[in-house]
Amino acid sequence: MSHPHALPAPSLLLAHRRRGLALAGFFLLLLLGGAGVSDPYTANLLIIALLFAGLAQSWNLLGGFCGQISLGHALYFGLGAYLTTLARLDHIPTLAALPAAALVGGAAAVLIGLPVFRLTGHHYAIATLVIAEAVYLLFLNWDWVGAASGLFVSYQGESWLDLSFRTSKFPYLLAMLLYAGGITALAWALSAARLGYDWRAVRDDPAAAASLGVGVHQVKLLAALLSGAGTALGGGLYAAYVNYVDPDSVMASRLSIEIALPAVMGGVGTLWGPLIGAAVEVPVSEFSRSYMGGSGQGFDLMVYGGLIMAIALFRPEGLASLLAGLRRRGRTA
Amino acid sequence: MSAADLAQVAASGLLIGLLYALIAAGLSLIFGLMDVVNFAHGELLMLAMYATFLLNRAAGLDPLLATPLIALFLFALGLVLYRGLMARALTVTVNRGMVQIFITFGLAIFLRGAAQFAFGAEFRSIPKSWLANESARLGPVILPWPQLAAGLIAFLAFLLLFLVLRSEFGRALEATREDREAVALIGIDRERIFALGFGLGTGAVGIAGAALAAFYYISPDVGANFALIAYVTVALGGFGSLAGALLAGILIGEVEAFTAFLLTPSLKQLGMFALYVAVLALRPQGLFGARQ
Amino acid sequence: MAALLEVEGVSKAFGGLAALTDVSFHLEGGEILGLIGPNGAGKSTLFGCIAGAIRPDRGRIRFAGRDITGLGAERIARAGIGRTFQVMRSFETLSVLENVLVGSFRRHRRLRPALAASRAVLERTGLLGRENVPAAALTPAEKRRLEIARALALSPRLLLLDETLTGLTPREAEEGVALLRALRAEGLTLLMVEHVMEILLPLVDRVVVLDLGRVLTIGTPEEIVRHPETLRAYFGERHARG
Amino acid sequence: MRWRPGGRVRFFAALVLSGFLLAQSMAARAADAPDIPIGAVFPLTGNGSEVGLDAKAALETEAEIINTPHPPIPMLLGAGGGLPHLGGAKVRLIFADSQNDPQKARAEAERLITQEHVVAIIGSYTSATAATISQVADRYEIPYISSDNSSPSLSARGLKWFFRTSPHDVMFTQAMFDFFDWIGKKTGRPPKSLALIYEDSIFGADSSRVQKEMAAAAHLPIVADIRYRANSPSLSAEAERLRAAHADVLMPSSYTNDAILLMRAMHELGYQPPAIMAQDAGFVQKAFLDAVGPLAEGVMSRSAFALDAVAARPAIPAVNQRYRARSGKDLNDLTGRELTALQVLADAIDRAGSTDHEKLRAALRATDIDGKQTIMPWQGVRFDETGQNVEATPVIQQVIGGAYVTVFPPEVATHAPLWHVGE
Repeated sequence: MSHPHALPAPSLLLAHRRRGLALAGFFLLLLLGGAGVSDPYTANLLIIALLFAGLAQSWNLLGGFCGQISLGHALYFGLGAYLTTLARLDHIPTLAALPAAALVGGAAAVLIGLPVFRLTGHHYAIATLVIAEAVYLLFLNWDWVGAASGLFVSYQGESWLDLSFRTSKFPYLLAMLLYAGGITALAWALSAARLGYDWRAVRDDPAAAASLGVGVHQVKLLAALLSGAGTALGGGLYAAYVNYVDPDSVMASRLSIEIALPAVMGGVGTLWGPLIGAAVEVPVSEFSRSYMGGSGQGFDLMVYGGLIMAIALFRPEGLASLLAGLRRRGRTA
Repeated sequence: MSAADLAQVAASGLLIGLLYALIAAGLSLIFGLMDVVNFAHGELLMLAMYATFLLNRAAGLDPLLATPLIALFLFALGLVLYRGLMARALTVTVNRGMVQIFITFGLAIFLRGAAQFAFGAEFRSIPKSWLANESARLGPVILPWPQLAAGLIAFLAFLLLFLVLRSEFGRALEATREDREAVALIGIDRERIFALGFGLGTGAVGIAGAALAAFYYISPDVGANFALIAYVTVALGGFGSLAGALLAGILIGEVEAFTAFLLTPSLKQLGMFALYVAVLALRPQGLFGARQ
Repeated sequence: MAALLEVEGVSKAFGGLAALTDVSFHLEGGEILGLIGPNGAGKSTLFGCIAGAIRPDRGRIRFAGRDITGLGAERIARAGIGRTFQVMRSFETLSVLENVLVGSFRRHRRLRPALAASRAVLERTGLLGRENVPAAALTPAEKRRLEIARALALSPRLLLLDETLTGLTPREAEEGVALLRALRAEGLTLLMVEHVMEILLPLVDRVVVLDLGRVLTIGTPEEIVRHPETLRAYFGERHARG
Repeated sequence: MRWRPGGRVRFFAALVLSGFLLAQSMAARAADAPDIPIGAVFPLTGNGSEVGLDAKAALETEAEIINTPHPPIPMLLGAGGGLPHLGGAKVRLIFADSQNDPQKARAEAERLITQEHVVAIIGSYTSATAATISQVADRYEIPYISSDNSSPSLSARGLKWFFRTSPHDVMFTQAMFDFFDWIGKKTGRPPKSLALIYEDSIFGADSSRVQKEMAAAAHLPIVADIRYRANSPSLSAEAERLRAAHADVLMPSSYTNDAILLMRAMHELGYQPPAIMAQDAGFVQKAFLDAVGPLAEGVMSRSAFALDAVAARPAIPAVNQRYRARSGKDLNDLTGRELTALQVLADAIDRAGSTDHEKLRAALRATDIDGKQTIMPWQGVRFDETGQNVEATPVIQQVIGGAYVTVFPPEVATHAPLWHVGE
């Protein structure tokens, strides 16, 4: 947690608990608001925003708290999406497939982490980019998973076990709310626990962390495990919602960027960052496509790229730090 | 599967490999100097190709002749980008890792949007370049002139880069690379060296862009195809090593060509990735890189 | 009882340059041992070998009877050896309290006890008032004390101090010496690298003098001051004849 | 990295501009007779937007022909002035941008159905987006008219509300092999070997699978089966492999950029396959013909549309002239199909005499239009129980003198084909 300014010393524990209450309140508000939403388009907007909030928070565990900027998280998203879809095609209920998907995502992240965590900074980022692209290529040519044609799950009636509903949106909204809330709760709990501090110590200075007995390599692998599992879980929920997966929509490198961006824009290594980032970015990009489609050819990309540069240049702490500025007394995680 | 076929594949692999090497050279130079990977490198290549296309359409200038002009244009653009973006990114302390990666990522997205906004999304190509549709023969092996010229230009560019690095400016570049803080003591203006070094890197990409535009299609996304290969080439050759970039580029060109020829072409990039993972495990600093 | 720290025949070369050659010495429990020598004598390399950051080419290092040669910084720290760095390395985005917390979490798994332990250490090192200030905002002197505090949070048995009293005002140095004496009184063993002789010599029980990677001599402060080679190696020709 | 801008990476900061556009679209709604909203989901930004914007122009041209008074055009609903059985009601097209992303296509389809209350949706160019749109349409019981998706699997999923006016890969490939059979008997030089080269996408996978099945049935050996990496920097090695195989007919399935690269790579190796039979897509685009110029001479491609079949389809000149006015290009295989899809849908709405979805579905199932009533060279439009138009018989076209002309089947052909196999 970055602390922009000294405080009249409410204890660290108290500040932590207060932050937890604020987050819980935020998600409760979303639940009440969500329940009232009837129009499918707005519901879809909320569902996608919550999905990417959860994904960005999962990425944040590894990229924000532990400081290992990964550019290949689409790999874990894709694994989760494919595993859940394959399970449903074998009539295994979604709710059973989701934990398995998370496990596979976490295991893959650790497996990749073993050789790759010897690298740091840009070397690490490039390694994640290249490995994710290699696995994307494999799936594109692997006939058992439908190769480029992808996998389609046809609709077999309403079922909570399968998270399959004809047109109602609320169950998905609930699922995404639990997902984003769950990952955020995990991040909140860890931010005041040993692991959370070990991560931030490794992020700030690995050598100093080692000199204090922090197992730098193990701590990174743990971050990868949780981050990979969380991202894969998101992939599984996406598959249950969209019922169609193909390498381009669930594993392309464009997705790795979309998973990381809300955290980068909102504030890397903060609890509110990914939530604020997703809350700003997803609705505006969906809105710009739905109501502006086709006229601004490339214009929206220019604005988008420009905004990222602006955040990186002038406000690296992210949008969350602006919020902290507003709430003078509070300090954001 | 005659010897002539294999020789032909080896030749085309070499020519495209030289281009990969030149594209990677710019990236490696910049990284070696400033420890920063330019994730907009592919988009700079795309800009160079569009510039060549416009020069050809407006002034009928053949890509070959346009190469020096494009190199200068990209060199100047490099200086501007350094002053405007990179200088600031190098001094930031908060979230430094994130900033130094995403600042060039934002630039990449911006440049792509600008290209789409200005030129539209359709594919363009330079129809009547002086060398188009001509081929030289070397025994059974046919060497299409546009690629041959591109390969030769890439090789010349490398010689030029080696010469520059031997020059007085090159030694200052090397000193700055060795110890960024100490150089200020012996009167080297670090900022000027960084700006010129960054410009040199983008200039190299300008040469590659002009050479490529002669035979390859141009679209806002063309940069992405080459960016990934450039990252792998640099990592393989060793960050900051020109000789490494040259060797690794050629190696990847050959591996790709032979994988495509012998195995299923759609997996040809897997050969490159396998090479990358092998180096990662055995020698993380790459073939010629200094220990991290 | 056996010495707390036994260094035997430790040698280390970096690409042909012999940084350390056959260095041996012992450190008794509760003792303060000084380590001096001109620049490039190999002090930092020796420090790195003991703290686990550098793996010696030859030789053995035993701590409390257990062989810790090349065990790695993390396991050596957990074994009970805390260290500070010559170039200060604090966790910039964390507060002073949180910096220390990283250390005290080794001994206390849960947050509440770890917080209590951290505050106790901050009080010992006079940093309690600056608890919530981010480490980046500390003065250099405060940063040095934070390094000590962080290492203490490990409740180590041996503390390696790398020029922690250099560059301080006389008053700050005095406070530093008082703190070290208090720590030693509680049974903590200290190995100090220092340049400032006026501060070091009155504080240490014995001194190891290094030169060009070899142990020149080991002895009490009084002995080494009269030792000719030490004076020449350390203070240059003029003093040797004096 | 294969980084396509078509992703959800979209962001629009100047809300002022969007406010202005919203107001502008509101104003367009003031019409008298209650017009009929029809949704159209195509990639309007990002990769594939070139095709999406062409499709938009084609659909707008057909809407203009149906809605506005003009001298009659000799085709169904060619009289203009709105739908006759619905008091001259006009069709109103509402476009949505899928960005070629299945999840976004799905969200846009749902928005069109629930917010714009469209009576049907036309789409969508890529099969991946068609898969999710048709699924949503089926759940809301709204017809999805596949105007140009050629993947056979789409009509094999038992969806009640899925209709496809255009042929799918099996019918397209059947036309190719019918042509091989016909030209073999006519010239006495039938093709004896084939080479397949296709990109690693759904389009490539579907097209090559059907080609392999039909080649086996026709006992034609495949001497080269090359799946290549889309958008790759070089296809020289692949071209070299084709040269080494020297098959009678090369059958490529590629989009525009790879089509250009492949033709140039083969030419640079001094290799000219005796015949090229393309699966349309990149090979029929204007950008391809401009880029490769003379190299394209003699290239054949299957097509669902024949611009030059004016004798058999008198409506073509007038319709093409209106489309040219709007887009600056001639109608091609994709835009011809998209335009006709709206014609067929509008006719069904007219016959249903209402926008009730069950009545509309019944009217669509009862559709039986003679080919002459459209601009397409097909026998006609009649949907089977899976919603596939079984009378959508494609033609074979060939580049002769720099432009595509129809060479097969004989009844619509305007030129004799150039056939160098076995010379």
